[in-house]
Amino acid sequence: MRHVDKTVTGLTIAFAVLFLADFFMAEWVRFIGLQSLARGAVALGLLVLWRTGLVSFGHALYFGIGAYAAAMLTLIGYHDAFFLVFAGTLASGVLAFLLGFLLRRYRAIFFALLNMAFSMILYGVIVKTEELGSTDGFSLHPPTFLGYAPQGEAVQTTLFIFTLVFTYIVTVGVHLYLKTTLGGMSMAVRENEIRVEYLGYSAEKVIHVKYVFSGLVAGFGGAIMALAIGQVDPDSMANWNVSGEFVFITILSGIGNVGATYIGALVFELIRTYAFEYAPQIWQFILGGSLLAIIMFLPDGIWSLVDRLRKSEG
Amino acid sequence: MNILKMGPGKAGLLATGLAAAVSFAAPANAADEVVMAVPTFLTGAGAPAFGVPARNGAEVIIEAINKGKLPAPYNNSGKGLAGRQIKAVIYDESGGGVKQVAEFRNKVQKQGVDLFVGYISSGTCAAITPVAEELKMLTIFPICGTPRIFEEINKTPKYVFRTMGHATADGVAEALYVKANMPGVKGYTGINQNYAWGQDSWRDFDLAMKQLMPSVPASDKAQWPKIFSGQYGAEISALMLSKEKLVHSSLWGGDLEAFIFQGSARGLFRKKDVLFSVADTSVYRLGKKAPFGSILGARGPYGIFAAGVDTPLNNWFRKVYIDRYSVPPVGGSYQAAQGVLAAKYAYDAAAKANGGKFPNKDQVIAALEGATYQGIAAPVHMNRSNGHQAATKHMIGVLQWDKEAGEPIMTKVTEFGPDCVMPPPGVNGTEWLKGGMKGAKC
Amino acid sequence: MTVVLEVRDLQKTFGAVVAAKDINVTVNEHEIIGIIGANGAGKTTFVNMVTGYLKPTSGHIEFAGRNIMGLPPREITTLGISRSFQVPQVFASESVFDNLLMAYAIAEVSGMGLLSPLYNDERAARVDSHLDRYKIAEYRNATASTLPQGIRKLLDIAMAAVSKPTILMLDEPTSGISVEEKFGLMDIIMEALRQDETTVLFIEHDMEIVERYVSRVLAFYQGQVICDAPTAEALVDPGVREFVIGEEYHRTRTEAANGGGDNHA
Amino acid sequence: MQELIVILVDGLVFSSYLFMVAVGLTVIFGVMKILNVTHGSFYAFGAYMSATLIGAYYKTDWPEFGGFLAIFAAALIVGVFFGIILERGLLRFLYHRDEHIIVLATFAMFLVLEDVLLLIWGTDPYFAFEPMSLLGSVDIVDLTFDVYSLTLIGLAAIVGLGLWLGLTKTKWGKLLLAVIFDREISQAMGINVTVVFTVTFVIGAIMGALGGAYIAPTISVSPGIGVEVIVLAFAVVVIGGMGSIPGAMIGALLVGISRAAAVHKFPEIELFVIYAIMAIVLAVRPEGLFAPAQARKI
Repeated sequence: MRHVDKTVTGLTIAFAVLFLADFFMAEWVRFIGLQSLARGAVALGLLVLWRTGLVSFGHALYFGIGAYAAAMLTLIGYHDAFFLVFAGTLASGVLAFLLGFLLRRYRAIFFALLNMAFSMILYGVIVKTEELGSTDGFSLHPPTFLGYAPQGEAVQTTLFIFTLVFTYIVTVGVHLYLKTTLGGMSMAVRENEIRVEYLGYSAEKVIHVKYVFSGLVAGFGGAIMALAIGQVDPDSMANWNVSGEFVFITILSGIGNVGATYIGALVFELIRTYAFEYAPQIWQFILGGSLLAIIMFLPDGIWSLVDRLRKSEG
Repeated sequence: MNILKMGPGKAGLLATGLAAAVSFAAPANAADEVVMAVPTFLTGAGAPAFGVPARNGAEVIIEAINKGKLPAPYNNSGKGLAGRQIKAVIYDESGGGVKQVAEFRNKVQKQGVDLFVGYISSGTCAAITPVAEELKMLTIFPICGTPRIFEEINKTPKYVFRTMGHATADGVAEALYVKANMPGVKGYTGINQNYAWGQDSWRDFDLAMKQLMPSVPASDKAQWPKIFSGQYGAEISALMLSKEKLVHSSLWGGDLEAFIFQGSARGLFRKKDVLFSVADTSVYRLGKKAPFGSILGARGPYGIFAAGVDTPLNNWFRKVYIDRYSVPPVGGSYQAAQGVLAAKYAYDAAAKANGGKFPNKDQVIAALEGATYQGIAAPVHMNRSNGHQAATKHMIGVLQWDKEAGEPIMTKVTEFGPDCVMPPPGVNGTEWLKGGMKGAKC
Repeated sequence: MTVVLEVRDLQKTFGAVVAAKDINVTVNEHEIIGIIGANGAGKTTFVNMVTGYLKPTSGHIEFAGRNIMGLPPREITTLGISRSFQVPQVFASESVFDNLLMAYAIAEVSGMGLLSPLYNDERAARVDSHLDRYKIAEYRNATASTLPQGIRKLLDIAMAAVSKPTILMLDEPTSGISVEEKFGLMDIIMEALRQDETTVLFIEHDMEIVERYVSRVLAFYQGQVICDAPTAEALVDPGVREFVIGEEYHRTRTEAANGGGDNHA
Repeated sequence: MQELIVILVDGLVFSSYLFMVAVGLTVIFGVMKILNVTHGSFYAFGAYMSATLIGAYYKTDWPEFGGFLAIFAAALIVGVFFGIILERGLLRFLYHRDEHIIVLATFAMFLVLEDVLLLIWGTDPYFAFEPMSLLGSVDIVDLTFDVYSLTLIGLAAIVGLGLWLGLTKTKWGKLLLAVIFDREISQAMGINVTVVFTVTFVIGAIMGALGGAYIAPTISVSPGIGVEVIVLAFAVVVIGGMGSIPGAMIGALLVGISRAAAVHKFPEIELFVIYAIMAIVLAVRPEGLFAPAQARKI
């Protein structure tokens, strides 16, 4: 703590390397990278919840709100990425703040499922809204960046840098936050709510804060995803299995380190991409099998590999 | 886990390493091949109704192209696309638009695909269109219903083509058929899946009916079952209790088949006249359980409607297909084959214009724009949306059982010309419908 | 003597079951009070009501001049009444140090202060001195779930005492502790609390402990206080002997009369 | 009046369908506290197996009504086979893990089984309408209903009653209730929780498979049918109170009848009915309508 924070150093190096690599990366790698950053951000929110002992099977709700809020703003003529992502993040945050008053009363599987119920209501609303293309969704124009309007590949290059900068800020922010008293209360609430109450703080308030935070980053991820793909649709953004994928990534990553969520998201994308390419008939089999293997043999996620490595070194 | 001891930041390094590792996997395709990606539903509910028949149709035609065995009018065009063999990359369209966009980029940037012939769902096509244009990738949609592709998403396409009519044509042909054959109809209701295709189908049929038969009211209780629900007991009751005799339905696949089983058991098809816009996907499979006497469409001159078309190409296609897959080709098979033929036509025509040399992408596109080429069962006119959207004739009829042949056949078939059911070039389908279908040549 | 806690006509019913009835208790500053009674007599219900875990059906609880009835535990804790538990409530998978660090942090900061780092050297020093006072420094880095029962009880009480409460209520501090350890444990607790000048109410079954540490006894029977008197008096009260002590206390001890006086501040 | 009766009948049929789809899930959750996503696979495998056996049966010239036996045989085969394989081969290694991890493991298993299903049966749909045709139709308030769908009401009633009686009146059921109430104490009392878990999981799997097997004759047995019932079953179980059999019944009735009313009165909102009920019930009664008693831990 008094020394240099290794995680912050590592994140800074990694993001700097990715920043430079942006100009050399194959397009499809950058695209996978963008998606991994977007999904990783959602997993980061879930990580914070998970440390509090809560799992949500409905965070596609906030992912979807973030994506749709950003996409709908393009329909009325706003194209600036800063504004769209800010608006998407905020919209999700506001919804999480409101629903938080209800959800903070719930724990365990009820928390997980109530989230799912809300996400399915959003799904239903989108499907029912023909103006938004129902299940087809709709596409977005490429974003502009404070007046700069890139064309062609430059859109993705710029978006990648944009995303990198913001995910860096968010991730380092989360890392530092987890070391504050409020951040540390995640552990306290997970371990013993009664004790937290009798130490003089409200466990529900702690949960509410974490919930709003997880909603904010999920909305951020959704908005980024909408810009990266250039398309929103309910099946890819608000359906229950999308929520399942986020939990999948969180498990894959482990909750040991904030940076791990992006690695988890990347590994997830790679498994899916290669399964799709080499085994198009049984890609679900491979995806499910990988998840099972992680659960059985790497119970603390990919990050535990790093821990093991470090132990064997030291 | 000790909250005071966060791990070091190797996360990023690991990520960078992984990214670097995969980015070196460069595409390796032979120079004398054309890599054709063929996305279609291989899993999920879309597979049996559309995806697999489409794959089969594409496979039959690709194999024949590679061997140079296509009958007339393609019998003298040599092997492959302008002499190069097609390397087909068939993959799954499941998972929604976002995932398919990601996969599209992978195929283009990682696997070095030369062109796409595929996509069935309107949602995927809508999602793919902007990306295909951005990546300048020749993409032929053989199926996809939604008119929005070239009416909203990209009004001036350069790289994206669709080789069959869109959903507006279905609604118009159906309404025209009702007007001609059921003049006494007093009202109509519907049962459509509660998703984009179902909503579009009902809207277009409803708009066309309001123009063609303005005095016939639509029910305000059209049914909207959730897609893939499979349970239609209450909906069937509601339909049977409704006063409207005509029922419009764009159900397909498993939902359609379940609806037919449950409806037949309750006499729905005896009591109501049901108009199915895409039921050809299931007629052969249902055999004697099909709802005979119902009105059927196949989104054009495909599947069961093409059964009697006596041309060398069609006869050959049906024979090879049936020999190979033991079932007759349905709409999806025809449409996918028609999409692949567009590539065949365009590459060959472009090579010819290029003095016999293998054409570049722009030459292929130029050859296909505005062209008329021979589909399996009918000519395809690429004369809408700057020559990127096809118009074909459309057919509606009544399904009956042919005792002698022992198979279902279409009777009382009406043919509608391409300019009768498709909005004229440059006109938005919905506005065309609302404006009284001006310029239709029927 | 200053009155710190005044309970009047406290009542709690669960459906048809009366868990507490007509409870009237006045607690003075610096008192050490033992709460005795058979299982199910209403002792823990009483503690639960005062500390806000259970909402009384009716009555009045006045603490430091204000009515605290119906407030949630966290507010009552903030006002100055803490408690420990019969089953220790600790952060089981964390170290003893981290348990106390969190307790200190919650006691020390609020509002935006929550966003200051959990760990700082000054706070760590306070945690370590607290560990010393409760004689658990040797377990500093042990995970709470691995601690022996007695140490876990100490940790539980130490966490409750972090905020230097005006009143600390201990729910059976010696239950589950071997006879040999009991007095040592109580000595540690009472010495630490004496330094903080904390008023203590504790639930106890062991009359030897009661005699030794307590100046006044509240005896519960069927949800009611049947005796509220100085220890020596209470232990010879016929009602208490019949309904509370029963077979628990067979021996007669001549020195019983001046039990808890030694530890009185 | 006619409409009201029709809504009631439609509602009862759909409720019975929901109950059959959900009951296996609630049995497993009630005893093992596992939210079993693989339930969707049991349903799908039950349906495919049923369609296959019915198809094979009607190729013989055995008595027509024997086709019904094929349905139950399919449920038994699928339930016992997958129940044992999954519980012994996978889940028992995860009992000490977090409940969410177990949900994810069953989700993973579901993905795997989706493709296994395709590998075995391919993408072409299977039809097994013979049992449905066999029973014909009947008129109620001048409206024709098919008898097969109506028998679903009877089946749901029998299954519900049977499970309820089995739980409350038999020795085995009482053991189960003990395990439900407190796993550790049951273990300490000498109840073999391992066996109880395996048997429960197999029963739950049979119930899931039976749902699919019995529905098979009314639908097109095709890819993707499993995924549809998962969310449906979750919703019913959550509404009724997770782990409660009467709860599943009430939840199914509530959703089924509301949905039938929506279809007849406001078809536009059909899509929302189930989630709206779920959200409302959870907001008012977080543990569902019939939450089973829990042992207090503190």
